[in-house]
Amino acid sequence: MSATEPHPWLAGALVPGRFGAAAGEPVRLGTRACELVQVLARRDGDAALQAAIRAAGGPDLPPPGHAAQGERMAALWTQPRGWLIQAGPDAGLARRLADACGPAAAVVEQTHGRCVFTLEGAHARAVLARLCRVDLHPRAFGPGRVAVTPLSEIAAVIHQTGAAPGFDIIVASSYARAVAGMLAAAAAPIGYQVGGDQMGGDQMGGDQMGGDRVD
Amino acid sequence: MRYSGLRLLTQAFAGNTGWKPAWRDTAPKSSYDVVIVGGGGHGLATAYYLAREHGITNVAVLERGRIGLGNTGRNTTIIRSNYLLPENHNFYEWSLKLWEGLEQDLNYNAMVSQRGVLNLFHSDAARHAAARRGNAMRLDGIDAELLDRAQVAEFCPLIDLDNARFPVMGGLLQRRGGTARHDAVAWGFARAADRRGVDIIQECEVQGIETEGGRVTALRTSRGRIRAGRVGLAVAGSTSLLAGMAGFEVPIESHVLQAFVSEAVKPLVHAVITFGAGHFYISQSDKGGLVFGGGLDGWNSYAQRGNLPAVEHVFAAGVAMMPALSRLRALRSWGGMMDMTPDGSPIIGLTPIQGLTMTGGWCYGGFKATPGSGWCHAWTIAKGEPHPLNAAFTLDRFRQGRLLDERGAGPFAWAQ
Amino acid sequence: MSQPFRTAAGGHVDRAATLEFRFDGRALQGHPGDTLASALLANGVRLVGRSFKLHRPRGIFSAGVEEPNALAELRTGARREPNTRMTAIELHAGLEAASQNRFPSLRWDLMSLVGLLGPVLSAGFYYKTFMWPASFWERVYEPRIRAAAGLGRPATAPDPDHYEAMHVHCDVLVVGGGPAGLAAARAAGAAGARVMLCEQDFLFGGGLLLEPAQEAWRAETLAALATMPEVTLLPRTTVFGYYDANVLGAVERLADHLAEPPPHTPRQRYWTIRAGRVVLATGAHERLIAFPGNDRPGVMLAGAALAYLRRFGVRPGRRAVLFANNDAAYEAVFALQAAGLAVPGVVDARPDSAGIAAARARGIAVWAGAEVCGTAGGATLRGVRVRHRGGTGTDTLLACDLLCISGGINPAVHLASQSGTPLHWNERLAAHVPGAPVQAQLSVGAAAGVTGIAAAAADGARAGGGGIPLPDGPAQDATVAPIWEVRGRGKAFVDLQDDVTADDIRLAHREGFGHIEHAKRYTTHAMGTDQGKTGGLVGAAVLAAARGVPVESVGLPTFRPFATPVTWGAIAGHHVGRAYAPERRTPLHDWHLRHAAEFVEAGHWLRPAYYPGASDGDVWDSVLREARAVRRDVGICDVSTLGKIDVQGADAADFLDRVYANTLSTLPPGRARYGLMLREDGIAFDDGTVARLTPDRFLLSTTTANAAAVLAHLEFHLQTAWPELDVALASVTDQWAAMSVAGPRSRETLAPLIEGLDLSNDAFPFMAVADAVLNDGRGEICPVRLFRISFSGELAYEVATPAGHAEAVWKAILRAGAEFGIIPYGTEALGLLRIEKGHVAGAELNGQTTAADLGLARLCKKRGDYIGRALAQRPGLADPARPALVGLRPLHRSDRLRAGAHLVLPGGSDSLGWISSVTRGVALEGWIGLGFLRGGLGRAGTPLHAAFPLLGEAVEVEVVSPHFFDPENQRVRD
Amino acid sequence: MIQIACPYCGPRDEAEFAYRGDATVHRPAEEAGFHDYVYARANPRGWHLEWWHHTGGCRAVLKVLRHTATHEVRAVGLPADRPEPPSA
Ligand SMILES: Cc1cc2nc3c(=O)[nH]c(=O)nc-3n(C[C@H](O)[C@H](O)[C@H](O)COP(=O)(O)OP(=O)(O)OC[C@H]3O[C@@H](n4cnc5c(N)ncnc54)[C@H](O)[C@@H]3O)c2cc1C
Ligand SMILES: NC(=O)c1ccc[n+]([C@@H]2O[C@H](COP(=O)([O-])OP(=O)(O)OC[C@H]3O[C@@H](n4cnc5c(N)ncnc54)[C@H](O)[C@@H]3O)[C@@H](O)[C@H]2O)c1
Ligand SMILES: Cc1cc2nc3c(=O)[nH]c(=O)nc-3n(C[C@H](O)[C@H](O)[C@H](O)COP(=O)(O)O)c2cc1C
Ligand SMILES: [Zn+2]
Repeated sequence: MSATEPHPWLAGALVPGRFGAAAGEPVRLGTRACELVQVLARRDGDAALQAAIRAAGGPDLPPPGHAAQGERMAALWTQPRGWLIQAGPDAGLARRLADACGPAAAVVEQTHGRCVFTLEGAHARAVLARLCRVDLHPRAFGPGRVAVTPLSEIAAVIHQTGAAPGFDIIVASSYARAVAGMLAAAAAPIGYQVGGDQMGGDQMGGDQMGGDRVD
Repeated sequence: MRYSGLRLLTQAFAGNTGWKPAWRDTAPKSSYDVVIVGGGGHGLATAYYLAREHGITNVAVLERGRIGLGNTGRNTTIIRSNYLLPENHNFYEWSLKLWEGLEQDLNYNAMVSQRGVLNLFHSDAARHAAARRGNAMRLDGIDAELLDRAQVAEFCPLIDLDNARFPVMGGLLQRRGGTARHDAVAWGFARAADRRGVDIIQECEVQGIETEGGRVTALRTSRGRIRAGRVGLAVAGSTSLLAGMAGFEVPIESHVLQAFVSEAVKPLVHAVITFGAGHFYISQSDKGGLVFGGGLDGWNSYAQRGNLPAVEHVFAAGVAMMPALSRLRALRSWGGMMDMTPDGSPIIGLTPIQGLTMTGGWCYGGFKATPGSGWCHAWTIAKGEPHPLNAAFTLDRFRQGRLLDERGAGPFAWAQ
Repeated sequence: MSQPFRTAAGGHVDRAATLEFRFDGRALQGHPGDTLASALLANGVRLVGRSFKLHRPRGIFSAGVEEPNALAELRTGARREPNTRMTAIELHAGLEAASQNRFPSLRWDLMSLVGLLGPVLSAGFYYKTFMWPASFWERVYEPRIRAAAGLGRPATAPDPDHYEAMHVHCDVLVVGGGPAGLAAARAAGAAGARVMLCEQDFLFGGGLLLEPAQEAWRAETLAALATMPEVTLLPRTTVFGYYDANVLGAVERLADHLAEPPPHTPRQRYWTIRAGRVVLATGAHERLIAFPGNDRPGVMLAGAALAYLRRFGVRPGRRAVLFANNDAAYEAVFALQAAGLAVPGVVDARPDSAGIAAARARGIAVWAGAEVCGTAGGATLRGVRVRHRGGTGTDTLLACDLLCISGGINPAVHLASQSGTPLHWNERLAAHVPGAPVQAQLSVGAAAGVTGIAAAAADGARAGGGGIPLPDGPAQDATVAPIWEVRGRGKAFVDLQDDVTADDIRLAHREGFGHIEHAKRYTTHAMGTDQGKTGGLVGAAVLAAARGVPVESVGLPTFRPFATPVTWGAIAGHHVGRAYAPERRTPLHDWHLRHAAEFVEAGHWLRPAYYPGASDGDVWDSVLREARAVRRDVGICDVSTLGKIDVQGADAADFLDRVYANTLSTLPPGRARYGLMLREDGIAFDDGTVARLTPDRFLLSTTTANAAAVLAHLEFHLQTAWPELDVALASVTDQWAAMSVAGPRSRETLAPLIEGLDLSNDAFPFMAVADAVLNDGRGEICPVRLFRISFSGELAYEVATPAGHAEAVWKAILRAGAEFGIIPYGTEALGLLRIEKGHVAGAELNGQTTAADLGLARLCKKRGDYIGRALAQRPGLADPARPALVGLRPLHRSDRLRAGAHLVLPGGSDSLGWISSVTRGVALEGWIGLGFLRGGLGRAGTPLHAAFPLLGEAVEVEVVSPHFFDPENQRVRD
Repeated sequence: MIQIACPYCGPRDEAEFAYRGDATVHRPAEEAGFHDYVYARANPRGWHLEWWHHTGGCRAVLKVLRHTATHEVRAVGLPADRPEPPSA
């Protein structure tokens, strides 16, 4: 998110440090600053949309359940003939895509409308299994895969970004605070690290849930 | 055989060997003046009131299985008349009045327990809706009280008034509401109807309805053909199927609703309490089990079982309303087939087929209607036209746009 | 001596460590590996509870989850838990347990006097009495019945522990970790499948735990399973329900074996398991035999006695008698004898068998073809009465303190049956076994009637794909010669927990309740916490005998979840407290918090209701202050929660004409219009504004509460009814923050901040829409979209900005408006202002009103189809007599109006309508309200009462136009 | 728990979907048809063609053939598909 501080909904919600169970390897929980644009192919617009994305440095638009990484942006399938295009912050993506697509697609800025959480580490899947109903086992899912599915009851896009494993979890901004709480609570029995390597001890900061604090 | 304390004692000393069947298990005759299809509470009550109020006793109740094992035997037993729309609260109030004298009337203890029904609300909007409802009831002479937080706390200390998400603002209480022992209602009506000469025929499934010139003449059943002057349908979740046999359509969908009972514990919840911020209601049976439920699973079903998502919602709402429930254990869950109408109100009255009447479309709430429905249905059968109490509950009100939508949820709750 | 009944060696308890615990306040000791029941038996405690109805003394009857008698209150205070089965409670240090359903003590229970009324308290007696006088039921009888019933006492404080949920998918779910389940899991795991193995016990092994000779195979198998990365072993995990599509629910007890859960550890975990295939290896439950006095403490299932001895190293008595009808049960008595118990006799219903011969060979006296017809003793067993079957001869008293009984075994078919699998009668076992499965499922081992460890393991291994080492061992002959009941004097129980006797079953039959489901409900047979696991079939058999039909034709009551009772909180999981429902916050939430807003919930959102000021005495002071600022100067309100839908496409205008009641295709770009949506049944659904940004792009707003429903409604129609339309829908609710800047000074406030847009009335008139830039003068340049729309009736602008800019824009406007006295206002003031203006909102759009009722009929298109048009014309909805929107004021201006009041003629009680919304006015004096009234404005001038009988109030009101304020709508256009 | 194999997303729990009822009725062109379209809905004990909206996922409205007594899902398609109930 450009201009002002990232994710005003999350101010104070995720405080750096290590929380939850102290033993074992924690998962790492964070957010990702990026631009997001929703593109929806309009009638007969599929080819033109694909061409526009490619011309803008994007990948071949991936099929359902998949993401694809292009030179300058990634595309995540989210709905029939609809994708979320993701690029680094301050890319001016929406304007560029709108210009490139013309009537081929509806181009809708969502940078401020979504919040991207990152979850990484050996136990990341175990954290997600507490919230997510789809099968994320390596035999069924993997890097480059996308699932559009609720996290608990909040609509989310789950994108496996790495084999470690690592996941991007994209939710509506207004729910970001609630999702931060859910992720923290789900990760507490395992232990989680927010931010860099500094150790925050066992105290709780912000209003993360699932630690000692009973919310 | 009349039941009394004395008879109980004398029988006890005689080793309880002198008791007679509560109702005769009869074989069908070839013809009846009136045949009621469905041996749930509504069908049995219809037969009883036909005999008692209208002197019509050449009556059979046909039940495909055993009586009382449909929704009558699987509901959460709440009785009340706290409805908003006058057509509804006047009907349910009449039903509640019948409940109030039912046991003496039937000589059967159905354990009608007027322990109070409290509906909580959590917002101004909900309080206003509750007030509108309570005032409507009071204007029609029905008891209702608006409780504030302190009164709610006193009425039921277990309620978490300060629920972190949906603090309680108050509640609408109907003290005359409560519960009744579901099975006993079926058995009591069966016994009382039987004593007035009604034939109760079990394991007799109606498989076809014969008509002649638009008039019902006979039923084809698993136990043979039975001629009938008049036929009343009281088959709840199976209404669409029976209407189909007679060749007309009803705006009813059959949905599954689950219910639950906890392990028995000492008295904990002394009234019927409903949560306003989620679908949940609870009471405690005299045996000690907490009987509770919530919303529909949300899809058509003829199976008497549901699935986990609805279970999760019910349990979460229960803990939200009463955090102490958390450590109790749920013992058993089951489902019932709800006859859902598009406006949430029942259909009691005539059908396009002459001589064929129906009572159905009970949605979540037909147990409390059992005596009232039977009474009105019997009237409609006997007189050939509805009583003023059920005059609004017509089948064609949807075509007419005369909807009785208490909640404003619109056609079929799942569409919301 | 501590633990006088503990053996010196053997079993799965760790004698090296001692655990202190308390039962009814008495300090006792046990070992790790014990259950509460085994530890009590080790200490010689035999009387552990009182029965449900008759308060008869009860002892430990089984060694597992099927226990009907030995129920305790566990822990204290907020963690108190009634009805826990002592036989399944893992002993931990400091465990506190208390017996229940007794007063004042277990040994001297006053309530046991009700036992004297025994014959009167027959099944269903309450249906026949307590009816006189009518008013006594609630006041006298019912409270006493309720107090006497119920077993333990529940906690009344909130649960201090927490719970979590887990979702999992697997190829093979194995339920039960006995020989069959272990073998199945190992074979499936070896084949590379993703396997889950759930075992409710804290140890894996099932029947293996009773066979020292099989310990090597058990250990080796567990070790092999532990090396398989795709095999998940879940001990202490009960699969409680088998649902559609091979989805099963399970609860894992993570901390019930500890005094309290360690930090960050949930007490229990609720698993939703989606399985490709399910192997049910749930074993079997031994069943009781009904005979007089079969409930006396000291009467125990034979398999349980063996379990106490072999698994727990506890002698369950000193002198043991066996009463059985099958050979498998003999193992128990042989083992007890070997452990030093006296065995004065074995009573077998059969004339002869291999077991009988083996017993005789061990020097045990056998009463063959005999039966136990009574028990002697007080609160514990002192002897049993034995007689020959069929004979009339006298009975013999055999002194003993332990009677092991076995009526055969019932395969644990609960889950199989729940999955839809039919049950078949198995003659050899005289029990039900699963038939052909309906879902991808298979029952193995004892659960399928395959008994004997080697056979069960082989059966399990086959189900898992085979190819693993198997245990060998003797075959087990579980064939029974059915004996269900021994008739005699005294109570013969078929349901120990609910005090249901064989006589009760016969009474039910005599009274016409002979169908199994009727008999169950009439007697409460099999309706206790154990759901009849040990006696259910016995009751059915007694019923069959009464009816004169074979047992199998009687059937069993339906098996339902929960296989064993499940903790309520486990299913609620994290959805408690704040997390009961997720919260939605606007990007300005923290600003509102810092400014002490009081929040109100709307469709998951938290919205500021008002901002209490330092000098405000009550809510109304704040609300009136905020509203006055808007009417007089300017105010700002966070309206980010309104739903926003971006609609694009060549057919967007056409589409909107179909979904809104009014015309939108004529809207020029750069303009907005009020829009009303109906449901297809003709009732008003939602309203909002529709702005046309470009010819083929619209932005809709919806009410906060209906945003999701409106989007779904649009998508549904687009995909199913009009797929040919070129329309794309995207929710942009979260992308855009929105704030309403309202009041006569709003233009002056905004103009200096806005670049690229002339805000003058001519350039940017009422209902105009345009994009611009807001420069806060401090270096923030924020993109904004301005809508000149008004809900308050004042000159107003809605300023939308990408949510990340919200706070900068909000603050810039506050600074710019400071000189005019700008203040933030919340939903309360918003409501006040809209009521004065006569705008309808949620209380009026309540799902029961039509466009005409709302006074919006003139908006609706006269031509062309749109959703709701056809059915709105039905006579009932088009009826002019329907209550229509009016304004209401108290005749005495100081009187208070209340929403929810009904409108009646003075002194009347016929409701002519109701009041939907009320407020105190700022433009008008006193209270005002909106309502619906039969006859509508036609009643202006007629005196009416607003009746609120709930509070005993009736206020005289006058009927006025709902547009109380500026009816010409001039101020919004200035 | 009913599992619906979304043609886009794969098998998903019923909890991800919003049920929308009878899929055999079609929004009529004529006014007279609206009563039946809204109120006269198939309610068979058996195979039922019904709408499930994948609101928790890809937002496609699916046409599902499901048995109302066994809850078995036999076919899942898009609105234009015409799955036939099994003859049995
Ligand atoms: C879980 C649940 C909770 C509920 N809670 C409440 C509550 O708290 N309060 C309340 O007021 N209501 C409640 N209800 C609703 C209430 O149970 C029903 O509305 C009411 O019991 C319906 O009674 P009935 O006699 O019409 O139906 P049923 O008792 O279902 O009787 C209909 C009978 O018709 C028989 N039948 C069907 N087809 C045929 C045929 N072809 N031939 C012969 N017989 C046939 C059936 O076998 C059945 O026995 C609840 C329902 C459920 C499922
Ligand atoms: N000697 C005895 O008394 C005795 C007792 C039990 C088993 N056995 C032997 O074992 C043979 C059978 O082996 P098996 O493996 O079929 O049965 P098993 O009884 O050995 O194992 C079944 C296991 O399933 C578990 N279980 C049952 N329901 C469950 C549920 N819903 N969730 C989780 N776990 C559940 C039980 O706790 C048990 O450990 C028997 O034939 C017998 O020879 C002997
Ligand atoms: C009000 C009420 C109380 C119940 N209490 C119990 C109970 O204490 N124990 C029990 O096992 N079942 C109880 N049940 C559930 C029944 O056993 C049974 O599951 C239910 O009537 C549905 O029938 P079915 O499961 O045979 O289909 C109760 C049911 C109702 C309606
Ligand atoms: Zn999908």
